[in-house]
Amino acid sequence: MDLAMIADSIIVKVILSIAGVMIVFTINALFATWLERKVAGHIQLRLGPMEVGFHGVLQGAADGLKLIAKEIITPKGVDKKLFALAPYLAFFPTLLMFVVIPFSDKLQVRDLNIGLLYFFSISCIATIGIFMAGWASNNKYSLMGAVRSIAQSIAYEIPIILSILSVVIITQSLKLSEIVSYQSKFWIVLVQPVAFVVYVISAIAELNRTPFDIPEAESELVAGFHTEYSGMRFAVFFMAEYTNIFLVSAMATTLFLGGWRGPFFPPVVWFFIKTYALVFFIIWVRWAFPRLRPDQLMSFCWKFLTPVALLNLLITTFFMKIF
Amino acid sequence: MSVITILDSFDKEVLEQSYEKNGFNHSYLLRKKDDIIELTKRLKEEEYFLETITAVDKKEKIRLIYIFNKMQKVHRVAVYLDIDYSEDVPSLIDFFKSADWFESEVYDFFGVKFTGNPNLKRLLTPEGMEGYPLLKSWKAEED
Amino acid sequence: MNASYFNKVNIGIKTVIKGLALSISYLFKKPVTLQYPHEKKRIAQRYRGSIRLKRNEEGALKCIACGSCEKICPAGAIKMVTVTPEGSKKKQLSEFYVDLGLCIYCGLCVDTCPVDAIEHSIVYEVAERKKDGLILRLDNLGEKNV
Amino acid sequence: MDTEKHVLKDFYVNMGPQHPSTHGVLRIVLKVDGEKVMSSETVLGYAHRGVEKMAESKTYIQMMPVMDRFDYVSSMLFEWAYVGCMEKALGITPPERAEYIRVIMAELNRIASHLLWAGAFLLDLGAFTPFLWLFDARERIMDMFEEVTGQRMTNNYFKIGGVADDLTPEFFKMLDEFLNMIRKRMADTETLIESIIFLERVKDIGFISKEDVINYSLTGPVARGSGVNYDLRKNEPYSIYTRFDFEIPLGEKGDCYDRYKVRMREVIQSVRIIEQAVSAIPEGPFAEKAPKIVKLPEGEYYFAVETSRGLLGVYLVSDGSANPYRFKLRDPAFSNLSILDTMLPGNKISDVVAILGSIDVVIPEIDR
Repeated sequence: MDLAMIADSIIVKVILSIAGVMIVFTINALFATWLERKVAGHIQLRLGPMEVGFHGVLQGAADGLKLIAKEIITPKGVDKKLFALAPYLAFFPTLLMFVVIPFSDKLQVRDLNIGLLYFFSISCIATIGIFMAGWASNNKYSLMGAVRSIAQSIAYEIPIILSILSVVIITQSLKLSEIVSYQSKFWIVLVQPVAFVVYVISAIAELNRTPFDIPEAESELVAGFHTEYSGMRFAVFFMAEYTNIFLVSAMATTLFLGGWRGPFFPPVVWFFIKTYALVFFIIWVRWAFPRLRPDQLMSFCWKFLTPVALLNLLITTFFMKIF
Repeated sequence: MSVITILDSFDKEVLEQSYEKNGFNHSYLLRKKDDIIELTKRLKEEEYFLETITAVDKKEKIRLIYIFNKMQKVHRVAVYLDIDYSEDVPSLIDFFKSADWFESEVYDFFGVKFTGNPNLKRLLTPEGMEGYPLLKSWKAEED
Repeated sequence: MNASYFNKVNIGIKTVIKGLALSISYLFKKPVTLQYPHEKKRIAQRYRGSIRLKRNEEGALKCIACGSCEKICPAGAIKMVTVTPEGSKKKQLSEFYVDLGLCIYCGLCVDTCPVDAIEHSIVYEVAERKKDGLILRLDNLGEKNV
Repeated sequence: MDTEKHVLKDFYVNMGPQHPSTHGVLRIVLKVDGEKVMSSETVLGYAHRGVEKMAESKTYIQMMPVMDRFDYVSSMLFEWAYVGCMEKALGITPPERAEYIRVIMAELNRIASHLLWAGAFLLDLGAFTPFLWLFDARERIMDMFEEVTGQRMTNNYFKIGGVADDLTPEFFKMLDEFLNMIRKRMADTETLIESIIFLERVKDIGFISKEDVINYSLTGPVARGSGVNYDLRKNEPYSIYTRFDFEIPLGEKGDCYDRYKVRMREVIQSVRIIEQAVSAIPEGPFAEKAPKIVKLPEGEYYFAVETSRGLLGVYLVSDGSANPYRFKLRDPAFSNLSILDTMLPGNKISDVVAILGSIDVVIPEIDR
């Protein structure tokens, strides 16, 4: 058996894929948390973490270690099985979502025909984890956070899907590699700016981040669905959040910003530059605005985002039919 | 109608009053405790507001102090009421909602019951506490 | 759909862009914080830190053991033990305790001292691992005020 | 499982005594229907220390540091009320310079208190950044306090007949720097936070009518937010406030936004007072000679000042001894908070923090 055959065998591919995903995931978890704290710090006239590593780059690792070492507390009266399962149910979909992300022309775990559909279906599973956490915690704040989370995620799925549908209508494909290759001449954001804006806003809402962080609104619901979580279980929720930021940014890059395409640098570098620019934007928004009220959040979605996305879809369809 | 003409119609004792000296433009000791209702009504019509209600343990009796004031220009009226330790006093809650908490506080610390106040409760001290701490006869437990 | 809806959208877009622009401008401002254990703030000369007894030029304590500070301390943090040596009418200080765990750093003892024998140092790092360490005695009254 | 028991009838949420946005140990029992508040009950007393009883066994001087510990964010205003009451009883008038120093310090403290309030209020609404921007400004005030009074929060600076110590040249330098940056910082903060999200959150919720201001004895920015022109600095001028040119900002509708705006504008008015006071401050002694052992003549004394939260009255009854016979604090936040229970029903849970925040309470002051 020669080397090419080994590399081609399915087991090696699986192992390599898993390793690759884990590396990206770990580096992102470290870097995104560091970036968040640094951006927050400097916007607020602070420095952010400075102690562990150069300008605190390893702070995330130190915090992770601390959380692993902590005792896992299971409060009295919780539904023990669901309580233990919930963080992982919120976390594993994020790993599965990596499968279809095209990091470059070759670096993609599986180029599914229905890649786009797959990505957004899997992302919905995380909400179940959040609701499970809220329900199992046997805490009123957690439950309210979970209820809010469900309402929010159902509402914001619609503008997201509508905005990516406009892209799909242009590219005529759900396959992510084809969407990227369609953008060899121009980025889709140039013809679909409205869809891009709607996508980014809805994505922030799907991520439960300020100004849409009502499920964990710390000044109202203490910490929402993860009030009762501590130690590693809390860390898992936390990592899921930062992985999700990366994933929605990566998807926005693929759909709107030409994916891994770009001059001079290798494709992977371009992919990460674009993705982290979006991650930076999402972080920046968080530190600029207060939080919406749940009912305002809903009316913003149903009365503004959804109509805009629908209108955009209609116009796109119209133009595609004509030209 | 000035406050003096209002107060003229009540059975009262005039106490020392000087804004420079003790901060009250007028201080009166009412002889009949039910007069406080009528007086409050009249003062409210004159756009006074209830600044606070408090009490002092005078060893033989409790002296209640109602402080009224005007929003436009300072005109502070202190109305005093001498009562026995276990005597009830009519509540002012019909005129000023703020009397609710002020009276609860006096009840909490002095044990004065205000008839007509439905929310009279231990406001600051813990539930189930015995005795009324601001009475001079109350002694703190040694620890 | 009415005018107020579009008006709101208009205000919304404007204010959001304004807010984003302003917050990014602060990203490049100089941070105002200090990295505490490495950098330390200038402490005002009048700062009321841990208590210490003053000494005169000969190095003897200025305290005349009158007990004013003990009496006025609202928190009861000062305790004074005095002895009257034989043949002398004056009381002398034999032991002086300040419990920094009780001290509220109000400065009344310094104000009340008739001979200016007690003062607040500018030492503010008085944390200890054990409660006993917070009790200053005559022999270590100088320790926390280097 | 006993299903009867598990039928959800009334859903109660206990906000506090340990909750991130009740500003201390306040407890609000909310009966909710989904997100909507049906009724609420405020429970006080978690920080009750019995100070009024304690005062009866402390001397007048020993009560001075205790005054700092009611409202720890505007402590010097509380000192002023107490010192003013004793000065009234003893018939002492502080010298000119002391009055000016008091005004400067009190207004700085008012700014510090409002800055802290604004930051915490915005934090309740979920905005973290303006909190720290304002804290930077507040920090400079704290540094000035440290320079002059020796302590950052519990200052114990006001004394009978004046103040504890004179202002230093360093203080004026710091004050200059502060006055240069504060207007810009306030404008920046307002630009940042007055986004559509904030306006939607605070406009048209938590109305207080003018009648309710009288009815609930509301004072301070809460009353002024409803358009009631009541500020002791104008209506009952104590000290030298008549000499300064400043305005009393008033709201129109009496909602949370008006109360927020009133406080933000008050900061600028306080800055104006400080600027005038600094340019007019005379030379001279900073304190009158005061007795070492204070005994008030027999009688009762009442003195009120305008703190950052409203009318603060100190009521002292003296029997001629060295301890107060009765010490009573008429504190603004106590009556301001009493309106909360009538304001909450009908609003959403998220509004609870906005409304409570807009009232501005400091619990140790209410619980005493």
